[in-house]
Amino acid sequence: MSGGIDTRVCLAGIELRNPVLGASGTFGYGSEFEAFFDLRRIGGFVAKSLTLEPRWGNPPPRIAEAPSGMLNAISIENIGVAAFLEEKLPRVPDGVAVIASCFGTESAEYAELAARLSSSPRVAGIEINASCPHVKSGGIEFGQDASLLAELVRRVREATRLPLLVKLSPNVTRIADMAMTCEDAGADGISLINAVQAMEVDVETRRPVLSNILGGLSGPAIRPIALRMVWQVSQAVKIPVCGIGGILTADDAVKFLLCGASAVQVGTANYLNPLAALEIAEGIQSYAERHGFARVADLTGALETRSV
Amino acid sequence: MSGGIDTRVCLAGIELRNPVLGASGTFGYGSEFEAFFDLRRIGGFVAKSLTLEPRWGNPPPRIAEAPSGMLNAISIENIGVAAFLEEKLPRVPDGVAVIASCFGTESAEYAELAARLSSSPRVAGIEINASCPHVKSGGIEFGQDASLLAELVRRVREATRLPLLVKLSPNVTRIADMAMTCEDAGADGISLINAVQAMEVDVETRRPVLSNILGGLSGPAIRPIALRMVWQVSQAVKIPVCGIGGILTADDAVKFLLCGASAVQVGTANYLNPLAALEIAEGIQSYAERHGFARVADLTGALETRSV
Amino acid sequence: MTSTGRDSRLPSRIDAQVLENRSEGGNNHRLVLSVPDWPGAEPGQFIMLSAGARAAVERSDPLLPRPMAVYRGHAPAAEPAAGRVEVLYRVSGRGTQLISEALPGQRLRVVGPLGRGFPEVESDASAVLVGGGTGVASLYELAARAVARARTTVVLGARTAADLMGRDDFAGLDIDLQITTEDGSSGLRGLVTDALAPLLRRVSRPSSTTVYACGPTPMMRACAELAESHAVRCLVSLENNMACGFGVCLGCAVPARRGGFALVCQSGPVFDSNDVRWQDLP
Amino acid sequence: MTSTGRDSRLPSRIDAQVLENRSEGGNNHRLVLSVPDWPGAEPGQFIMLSAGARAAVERSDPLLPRPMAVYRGHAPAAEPAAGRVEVLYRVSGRGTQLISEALPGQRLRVVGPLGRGFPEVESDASAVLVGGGTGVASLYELAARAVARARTTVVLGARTAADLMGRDDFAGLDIDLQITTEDGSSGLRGLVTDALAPLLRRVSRPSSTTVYACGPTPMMRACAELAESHAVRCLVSLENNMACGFGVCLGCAVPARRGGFALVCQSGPVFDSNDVRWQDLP
Ligand SMILES: Cc1cc2nc3c(=O)[nH]c(=O)nc-3n(C[C@H](O)[C@H](O)[C@H](O)COP(=O)(O)OP(=O)(O)OC[C@H]3O[C@@H](n4cnc5c(N)ncnc54)[C@H](O)[C@@H]3O)c2cc1C
Ligand SMILES: Cc1cc2nc3c(=O)[nH]c(=O)nc-3n(C[C@H](O)[C@H](O)[C@H](O)COP(=O)(O)OP(=O)(O)OC[C@H]3O[C@@H](n4cnc5c(N)ncnc54)[C@H](O)[C@@H]3O)c2cc1C
Ligand SMILES: Cc1cc2nc3c(=O)[nH]c(=O)nc-3n(C[C@H](O)[C@H](O)[C@H](O)COP(=O)(O)O)c2cc1C
Ligand SMILES: Cc1cc2nc3c(=O)[nH]c(=O)nc-3n(C[C@H](O)[C@H](O)[C@H](O)COP(=O)(O)O)c2cc1C
Ligand code: FES
Ligand code: FES
Repeated sequence: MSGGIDTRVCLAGIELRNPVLGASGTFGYGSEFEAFFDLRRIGGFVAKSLTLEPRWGNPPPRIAEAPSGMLNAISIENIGVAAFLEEKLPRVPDGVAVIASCFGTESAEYAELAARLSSSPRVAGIEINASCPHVKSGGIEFGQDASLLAELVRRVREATRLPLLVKLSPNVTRIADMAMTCEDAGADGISLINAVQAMEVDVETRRPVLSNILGGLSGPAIRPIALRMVWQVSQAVKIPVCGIGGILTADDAVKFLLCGASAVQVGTANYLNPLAALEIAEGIQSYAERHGFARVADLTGALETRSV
Repeated sequence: MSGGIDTRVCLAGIELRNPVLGASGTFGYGSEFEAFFDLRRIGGFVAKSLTLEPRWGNPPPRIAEAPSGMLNAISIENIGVAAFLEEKLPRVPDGVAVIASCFGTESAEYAELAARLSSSPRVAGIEINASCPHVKSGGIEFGQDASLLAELVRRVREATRLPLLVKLSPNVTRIADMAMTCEDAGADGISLINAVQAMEVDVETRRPVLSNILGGLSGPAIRPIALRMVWQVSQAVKIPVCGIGGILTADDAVKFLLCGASAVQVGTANYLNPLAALEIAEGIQSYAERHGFARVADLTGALETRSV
Repeated sequence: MTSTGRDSRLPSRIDAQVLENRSEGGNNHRLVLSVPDWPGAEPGQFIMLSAGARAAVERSDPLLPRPMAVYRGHAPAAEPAAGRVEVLYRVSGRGTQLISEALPGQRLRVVGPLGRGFPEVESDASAVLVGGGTGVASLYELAARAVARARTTVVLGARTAADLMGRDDFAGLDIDLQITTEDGSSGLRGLVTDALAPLLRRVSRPSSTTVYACGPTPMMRACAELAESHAVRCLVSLENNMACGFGVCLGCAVPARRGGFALVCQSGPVFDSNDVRWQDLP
Repeated sequence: MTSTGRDSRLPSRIDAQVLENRSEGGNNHRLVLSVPDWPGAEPGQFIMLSAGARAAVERSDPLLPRPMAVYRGHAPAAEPAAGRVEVLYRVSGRGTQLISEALPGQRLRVVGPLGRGFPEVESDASAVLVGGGTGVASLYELAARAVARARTTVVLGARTAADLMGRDDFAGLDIDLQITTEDGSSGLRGLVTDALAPLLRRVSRPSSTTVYACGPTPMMRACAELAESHAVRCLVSLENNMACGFGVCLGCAVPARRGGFALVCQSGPVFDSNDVRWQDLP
């Protein structure tokens, strides 16, 4: 990506070499991709969501295929924040933006995670994974209830000075309201979307395919839904938006940028093609050059809408 | 479908020869399919949503392809209730259950539609299409607000004695709550899901693909989302559920029945294969026979869930 | 809109077998399908073509079938099993790419014949057929039938010689054939309208002359304007996005001069150019 | 879980070219890929295979690649361009159906080599390899290397003779080959365990004997139990659902005896049967 136009973007105060990040839960702790390419050639990545203690996930089966997508019910299996800081973070090469994703069942857990992660100069930002059911509210996800969400973002905001992204659940009636709630509560940016709640059944065994019954749908199937939400949120908030959902190619990523995203995260595509994030970053640059943009950052919001 | 097991099901008081209906907006007014097969071989169909007056839809482009799906923004183009009753309904052969779908911007319009439709003995039931933005509530869809929805269902309930289905929008936080609202307000059954709000962009022109910017995603892409919602709603209400969303094959339909649906509607699949509804009806029967069910109706809710 | 075509035959869904499917150079391909009992089609009618008999079931992306003109249809009354449908298509996206991968012997889903085609060319009239891009494929049957009844001129245009569709077939007809290419690699350098304009200037009896145009929207609009300025009737065959092809999705709507919309798959694809609200086409 | 295999080579993503792809009767197919610079693989390692170099981009359904054992890998040091990877696979669903349609010359996406394979067979030991169904494909390289170092017996099982994979290749090795089929159409009528049981009864030195099993879960579980009852070590190669194959989706987790889960794609696919919590496998 030497030569050519300026590919740098700024996402909620995080300077990125280019607008492509690996998405949480699909990019491990970064090192898994080093066999495939030099991580410094993409913007960076969001690490697998962390909890205070190490945590095992759901029993198998945890994944299934769906039309143009996949279902997963991993349930935030992770090594815990301590091992992340001590073992994983130091292995990431300098110059790669690492965003740490936090997950908990109460606001206080998120705040403690954010505080501990802020102690490391290698953490470029915090992403709140708001798709966790809040224990005290009978299984309602933080991201599905505006007042729970506001409280969560405020608590984390108090705990860290790092750039703070909130990753929204798409399983809501009005996504723009949720984003505005986060903005008001002090978030620096919005990441969206997380996987869409879904289910698959095996007609031969007459059982749900996933041990957890319900799972999250990701991949190209949800891209038109994600694009709609990114567009709606971009119209509603002033803070930057990071677009996620079904991005397989540079063209897909460009759609999110045009709809208002400042950067994108690549998820499921990494599984099919470990070089996906790199190829998307390079392809966005070519697109911008081919279409006469001076900087990749100028793609953000460049959608032309006819008068309707 | 002569011989073999009993394929009849009862949906909200409507007796169906088998559990397969054509979905509203994908089955025209029925007669379009007569070149392809005898309509009496499926359960029936839900006619294109009707408004009080004839109505043109959105300017083109109205449709686009999406991964394993399609987007549409037709916007309820229809011939109006009078022409439906006079010209279309009489052409449908006897023994085919015709469910009329109603659409309006105020509860009173829906109620008037229901009343007029109830005058015809050929209308087997009413389906409320609740995906219309309510004029007085600033564009919030009836199906996205529990109190608007309750009021709507109550008004229509008062206007008709026909079996009353409410077709829910999937663009909500808790679909089960919406279904319970309908049940409490007097609905006889729940149809779900309608298309998922979505968007597509053309990167060459940098414009939305649809003239309306936003559209509805249908087809296999949304099937796992629809299946999840049907399962959640079936757990939550006692009235019967009609499953809709991405059904292409008999196996797909069986999944919805296992998750609790009493019948299914086939939508986008009709476009690809005008014989889809018929083939699905026949395939469900074979499935039931192969798996030792005495009646197709016994498939409803036959999902086995492991203890979790 | 007034219907321009003759009554269409009843459509059916057919699992047709591929007899031939090969590139004709560039991105143009010729597909020959065996369709027993093919009822025949009027010039300008089309089929919806899926890239497999169980296309969407085995892999649901791309999902929708693609509308394709019946380039040549063959419905031998005596020997129904000998029915054939021929399609000329350009590989331009994911759907046509997939269709191009079908091997002889494989089965493809066909729904058709669909739509209302061109009205019969009046005897002793003059017919000027103008085809651009893939639009050429909608005109062959019309040309083949017109030639016996009317003075027939055919103008075929493309960006470059390699993109020209069906040229040799048209050349085999007893017609006045003119070629235009934008780069001058074959025939006249320019657009089809550069060939149409002088033809229309030479028309002696405008009332018994008809222009039949099929191609990209700007081309058809330009043909319609030219024809109108010479008081010549113009019929166009529109190539819209379609999901179903038989009138149930309402996706193919085209703005109609008399207000509202008309369905291209049902009232068309052939329309009188005066019935189309050209300024509102996307 | 304790790692059983040798250090794996670094994986890469390769657009491999199809040299051969043909049915071997029934649903069994053999795919030979040209993979220049193939680094070689240990017995038991696998690749993730997509049905096209731009598979998910051109058509995103089915979406996920499929894990496939490296049946035979060929990494000639002198001539890197001569690298070959051979895969034996059974067409059993949508992904393998699509792979079976790839024509010679076409490019398929390969990610690999992945996972940790079988540890080297100790010299003068006894090796009993048991393969059922598609599991047979994971054992050929192991058998080929074991034969020079140890007394090697291979039991291959299938439902019926036509389903047997790679039989002729195994027969070409200097091993004791036993076949079982459930319908008796070839070899012993019964399950692989019906052949394994008498073999284990005859074992004289249990401590230097190892069973290597790959196949359906119930088969591997039965092999593990049999081996345990004869105090013989058993290594299994698990065939789990996988999305990525290189440790980032956490989809391939298998319950571990010591608690929690192990990733089949990273700690496996080869495990000591004692490390697997068999009762919690789906
Ligand atoms: C009545 C009629 C007859 C036609 N006859 C021919 C023919 O004989 N030969 C030929 O090559 N082409 C013909 N076309 C055009 C042909 O259908 C499109 O070129 C084709 O659908 C493009 O598909 P794709 O997979 O190559 O493109 P993609 O890029 O995959 O298409 C993307 C999406 O756009 C839609 N789309 C794009 N362009 C068109 C279009 N012009 N019409 C309909 N849908 C479109 C597709 O349905 C799909 O949803 C005809 C169109 C119509 C309406
Ligand atoms: C390490 C390893 C090595 C393997 N080696 C071989 C081999 O050499 N030859 C061979 O024929 N098969 C092998 N398999 C099994 C093979 O991957 C599956 O049979 C194949 O994925 C099934 O795909 P399908 O498209 O035929 O089935 P589908 O029915 O399309 O699969 C449906 C879904 O289930 C998943 N799935 C179903 N069964 C399996 C399975 N057993 N493993 C992983 N995913 C599954 C698919 O990923 C897909 O998501 C191996 C599996 C593993 C894990
Ligand atoms: C297997 C899997 C695991 C995931 N784990 C996480 C996670 O731990 N935290 C999180 O915020 N999102 C997680 N996600 C969601 C992705 O980050 C992303 O939001 C979603 O998959 C949509 O993007 P995609 O379609 O590009 O995959 C996970 C997704 C998958 C498929
Ligand atoms: C082109 C199109 C038009 C539709 N029109 C209507 C409509 O008028 N009324 C309605 O209730 N649903 C309408 N629907 C929604 C379908 O009935 C169905 O709920 C949805 O498409 C999901 O099912 P499917 O995936 O099987 O298509 C329409 C869908 C499509 C694709
Ligand atoms: S293509 Fe569906 S109505 Fe015309
Ligand atoms: S297959 Fe993805 S972690 Fe093992």
